[in-house]
Amino acid sequence: MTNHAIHFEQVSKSYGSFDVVENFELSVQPGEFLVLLGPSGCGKSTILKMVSGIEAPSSGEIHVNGKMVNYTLPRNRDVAMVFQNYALYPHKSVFENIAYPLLTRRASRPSKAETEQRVREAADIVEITSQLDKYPDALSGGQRQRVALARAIVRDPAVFLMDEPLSNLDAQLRDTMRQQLIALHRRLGKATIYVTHDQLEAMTMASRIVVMNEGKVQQSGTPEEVFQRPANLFVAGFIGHPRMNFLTAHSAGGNSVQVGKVTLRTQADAGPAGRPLTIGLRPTDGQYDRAEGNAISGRIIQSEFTGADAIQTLDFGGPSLLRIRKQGHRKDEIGTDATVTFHPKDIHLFDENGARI
Amino acid sequence: MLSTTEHRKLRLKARIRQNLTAYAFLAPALIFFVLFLAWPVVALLIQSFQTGGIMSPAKYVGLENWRQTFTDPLVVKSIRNTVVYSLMAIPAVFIIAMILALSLNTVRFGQNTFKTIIYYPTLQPILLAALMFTFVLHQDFGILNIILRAITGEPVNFLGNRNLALPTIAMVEVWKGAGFWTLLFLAGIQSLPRDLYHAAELDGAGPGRRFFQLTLPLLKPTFFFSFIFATIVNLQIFDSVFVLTDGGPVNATVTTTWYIYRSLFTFNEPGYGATLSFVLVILVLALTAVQTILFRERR
Amino acid sequence: MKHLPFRKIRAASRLLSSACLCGVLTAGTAWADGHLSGDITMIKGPHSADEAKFEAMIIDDFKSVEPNVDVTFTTYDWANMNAELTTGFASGNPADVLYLVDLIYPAYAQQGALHDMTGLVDSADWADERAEIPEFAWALAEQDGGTWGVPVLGAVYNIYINKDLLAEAGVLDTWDDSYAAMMDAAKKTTGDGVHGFSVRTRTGDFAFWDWLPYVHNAGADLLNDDWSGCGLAGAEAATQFLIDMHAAGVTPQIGALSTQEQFDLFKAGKIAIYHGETPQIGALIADPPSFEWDVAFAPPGEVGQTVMGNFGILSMAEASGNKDAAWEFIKHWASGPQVGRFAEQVNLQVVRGDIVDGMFAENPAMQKIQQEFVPRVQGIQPHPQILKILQSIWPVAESAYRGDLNGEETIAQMCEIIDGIVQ
Amino acid sequence: MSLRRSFTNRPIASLQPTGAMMLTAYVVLCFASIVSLTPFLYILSTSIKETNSLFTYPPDWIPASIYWGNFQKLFGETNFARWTLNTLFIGIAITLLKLIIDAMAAFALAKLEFFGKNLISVALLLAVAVPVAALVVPLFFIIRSMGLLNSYWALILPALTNPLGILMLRSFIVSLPADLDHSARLDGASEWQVFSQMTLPLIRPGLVVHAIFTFMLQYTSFLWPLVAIQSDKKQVLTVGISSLKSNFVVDWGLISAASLLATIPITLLFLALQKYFLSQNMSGAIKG
Repeated sequence: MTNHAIHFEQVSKSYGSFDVVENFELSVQPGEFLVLLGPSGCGKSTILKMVSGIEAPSSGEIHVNGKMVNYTLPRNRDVAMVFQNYALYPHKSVFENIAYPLLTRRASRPSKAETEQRVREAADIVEITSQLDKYPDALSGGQRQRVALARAIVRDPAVFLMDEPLSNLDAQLRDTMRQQLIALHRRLGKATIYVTHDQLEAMTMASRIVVMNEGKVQQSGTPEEVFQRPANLFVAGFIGHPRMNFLTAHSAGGNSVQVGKVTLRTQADAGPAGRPLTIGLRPTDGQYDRAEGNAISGRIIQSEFTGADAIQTLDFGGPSLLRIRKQGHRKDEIGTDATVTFHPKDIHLFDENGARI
Repeated sequence: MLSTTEHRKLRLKARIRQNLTAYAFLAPALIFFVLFLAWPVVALLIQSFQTGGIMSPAKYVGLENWRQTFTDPLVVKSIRNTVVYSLMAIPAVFIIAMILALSLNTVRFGQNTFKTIIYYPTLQPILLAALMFTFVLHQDFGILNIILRAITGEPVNFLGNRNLALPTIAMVEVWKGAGFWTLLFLAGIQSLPRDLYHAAELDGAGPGRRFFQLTLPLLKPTFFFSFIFATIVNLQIFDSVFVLTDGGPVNATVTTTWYIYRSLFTFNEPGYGATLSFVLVILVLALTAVQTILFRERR
Repeated sequence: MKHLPFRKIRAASRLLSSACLCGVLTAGTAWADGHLSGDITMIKGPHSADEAKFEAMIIDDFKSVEPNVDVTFTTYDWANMNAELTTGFASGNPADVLYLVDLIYPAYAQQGALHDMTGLVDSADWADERAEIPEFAWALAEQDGGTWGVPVLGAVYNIYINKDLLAEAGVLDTWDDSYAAMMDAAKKTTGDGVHGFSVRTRTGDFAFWDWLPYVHNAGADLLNDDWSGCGLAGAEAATQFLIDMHAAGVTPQIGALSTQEQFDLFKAGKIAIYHGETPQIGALIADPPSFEWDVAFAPPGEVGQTVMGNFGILSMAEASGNKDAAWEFIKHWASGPQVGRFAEQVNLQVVRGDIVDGMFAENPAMQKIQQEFVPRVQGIQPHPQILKILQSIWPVAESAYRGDLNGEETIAQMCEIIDGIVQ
Repeated sequence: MSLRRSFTNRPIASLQPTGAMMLTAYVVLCFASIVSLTPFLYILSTSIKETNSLFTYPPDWIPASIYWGNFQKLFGETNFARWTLNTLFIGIAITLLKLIIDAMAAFALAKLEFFGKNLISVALLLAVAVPVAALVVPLFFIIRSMGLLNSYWALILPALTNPLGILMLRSFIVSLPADLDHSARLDGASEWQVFSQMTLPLIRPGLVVHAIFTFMLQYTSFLWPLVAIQSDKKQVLTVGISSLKSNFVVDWGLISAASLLATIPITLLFLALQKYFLSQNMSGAIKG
């Protein structure tokens, strides 16, 4: 336990009878970049707040660097947090903002020169040195985010907490910042919990993703694991774009399932024949021009152009429509018939309770 | 993991620390609050069962003061006058302040100058306001009567007429108070979201409709605060009555606070004054509560 | 008020102080040997805007007798005198010497706030001085078997007449023969912006002072002889007369003008018969109006012809920590030269008999008031609740003046209120 | 997130007023200005006249020459200068003390969790409705038992109580983004630092409103100083000026001069702070 940067032990948080977080168990290793991913209201921000001390857990223990911090004041927890809205101090200059964490403790207050040096270092890292004399409201969104990062960096904390730090930025800036954050993490090597609802951020940045829903951990694993082997319907639906197709089906015995009139071969064992199942098919896994595999034929009833690809909607007479990504786009395909094939390993099976088979 | 008991102990410690911090911040305000507000209210209640107490020792008289309160016609009259006064002064000052706020909001140049001039009377102690109105209301030299005489030929007896004295007091208070409410309403208007107005204008809503369908409903929180605050302040009307009419003529301007003052200091009856004070506290609390409920329901 | 006749007073003062000195030498009493010390405070309502200046003169003179006593002078606001005095007493640290009018001192005496000065004023070494103050004045300061102060000043509520207006109407010599004659004179002088008659009507202006002489002239008073109930019976006709005056349209708009505003109107020559008070004489002398004026009092009633006046006494707080010095200062203040000079400065009446003759030599109106009016004065009944009585009944009169009630109804309603208070 | 911007004067809400609307508005405002200022012209005119009476017939609106005697008398023979200093001293003392006391309490109510929070909030709300005039007598006894009558403390201490200020500041503090103080706490700030370094600077407009309001309330108060202060040297302006009226002959010139001068300090204060004052909305005080 002492090796973990952050360790959660049966942590729960409830407001009255409403459970926001239930029995949360997790260990974050030093240097790890852990992403908490989930829709809003899933409890991921609450977890950050409990680590930082803004909220107290209802039960369970939180350890930072091997020390139980449940009852420690936020100022003594040695964690730095970057907020979604940056939480810059509007009445202080950029320099004063970054310097603030160094000056709050009289006992450990560095000298003026040292303060200056450390602020400049932190500002250098996030490339904001030229803005030190400005006030926050004179900065752009991206610059503000950098200031917030610098303020977190400057005090050299054991743990970084980031609460949707990029969600207020426009798409382009978000791309840049994402890369810079990865670089920054690599450089500092500090354990980080990063909270987001954006799967792209999670997939690109995380060394480990913890997917949460309704206060519970749905799956924990590397980006590849959660994408390729989603543990349940929620994770499968939440991760991947376009969203996975879910079709009601039943087992046809052994490694085959029956969806409407179509029978598909699967890698996993579907169980005894007749067992009700849900199968998941990623739109990106469908192949148009291959003869082999599980073929599904139907009529193209819609085609949405997205740039390089098109998302086509296929009516194959099954329980629901099927959306498939297709490279290239031709308007006149609407109304024509098409056949799509799926490799058996790309057919995800979920049991009645939504758990992966 | 620590045991539940240990957790409970630690949690209690954290709670105590949290409460100590909060109460350290609250302490100065609480001390003054208890000493100079809560305790005096309790003392009022005690005094209402006593007589004497200022120069001679207090004596317990049971319900005598309360009995007297409910049989004293002047008490009824003072409450009536106070309420009637508020019913005149509050709507008048609100309507005037709203017109002024809308006007200030319309003009482009000189806004600050007008604001300052309109606010100026609010800064004056009512004693000085009353002194000025001695001039303004004078039957021969007062500007009001100079104008009225030019129109009707007869000066108006503002403070001597039983039916006009209370409205005249209200007029002085409106003169003094309009600036305050104007600025309050103006601040309210200016903090309304601009987009809504653009949208309304695109929808073809004229200034009148924009005012009644957007401005007024959006200012509801401001009005709520204003009504409560105005009620509390106006039900305590004292200074202008004291200076301008001293309750006359024929008790037409006797207000509750004026009567409290008279009982305490002119008649040396602190017990009776305390009883009346308590009646006033209850009256103000009741009216404020009614207003709060009405506003909450409509919201 | 520019040229006050100080010369005579100074002469008298010199005479008197040498007399005092004789007294000291012969009697060897303790009160003037200059051995007193400490601080005392005096509080008084201002009779002039220059009050502080006039008091400083009195205190300076006292300093030469008692160099070790420091006197601080403060004022109370007449309109708030009860609030200020009450809280002063309640604070436990009131002024040592208080100038109190007969309207309010009885309430303080009754509550034990004032020192019973019977022993002091009866002391043998002050007997001569005591004798200069007439018995009627002492009676006003006595209550419940105690003496609550030394009577020093009186304020007479007299009438001012505009002789030009009355002469023009041909009633200058007859207007005060009777109530009917006054009514006639008022009617004849009214017109063209001129009002024949005015009395105060507002409670805040102490309007009852102008009503009470008519009550007294009818042989009535607020309380009956043993103060056990209302004594206003008999004042119905007199009250009806004042109601009629207002109904006759000879007065300014009722309640429109304060004391000062009515006086302004009189000074402008727009009131013929005006009920006022003597300190206004100063303003008439300093800034003479364009007409001949004189002082007067109300015509005779059924029983007599009185003048209203109220009196101020110098009292001592029971809580005073320096009663010796306070008593010394009261004696100084009440002495002929001091009180005489002050009365001249502010146009008030003195109650001492010995200085009356020499006073107001260059102020014939005041002289007339001092010599002819003061003997006719019938003051207030110093009942502890007298102020409450007056302020409680006055709205009834206000209502009557506006034509709501006749004289009988007015007196009946007033009596009901008075009985409710004193019984 | 731009707190700074939201505190400055926003553009006017109603759109491009027509010429007729503009004209009406100017007419209304000019009329209101005349109504506001006319009474002051009376005391201005009276204060520079040598007169014992309020009115001379015929009226003399603008005197031929300015008479300074009233002002000379005011400073030479009355304690006017002293009253002014007292009023300013007491007003400033109350304002500063009340500002810090109320801000601290408002901070606790807005940002901290503690036992009895709801009870205290409700008590404060109720207390707003208690008429202060009704409490004069009990207050008098309390101040007397503390031995503070006739001292500046008698005026200062009870004035620190009015709970409206706490409620108003609380609404300002509540409207501050919570993440600011979370961030400050994580940055190592103690609660006092959060209060003094984060909250106070950010509610400056609210503090200015509160300061003017408190000062004004003190400046115009009459009944309590009348009761609590006996010594003329310790008296405040309102009561002092009122004491210039003797019941017999009123020196209108003197009183007008005093009244005129008495309006100056508060006007200066208002002008200095009006930038903040005029743009603020106090309506948050109770809705919070």
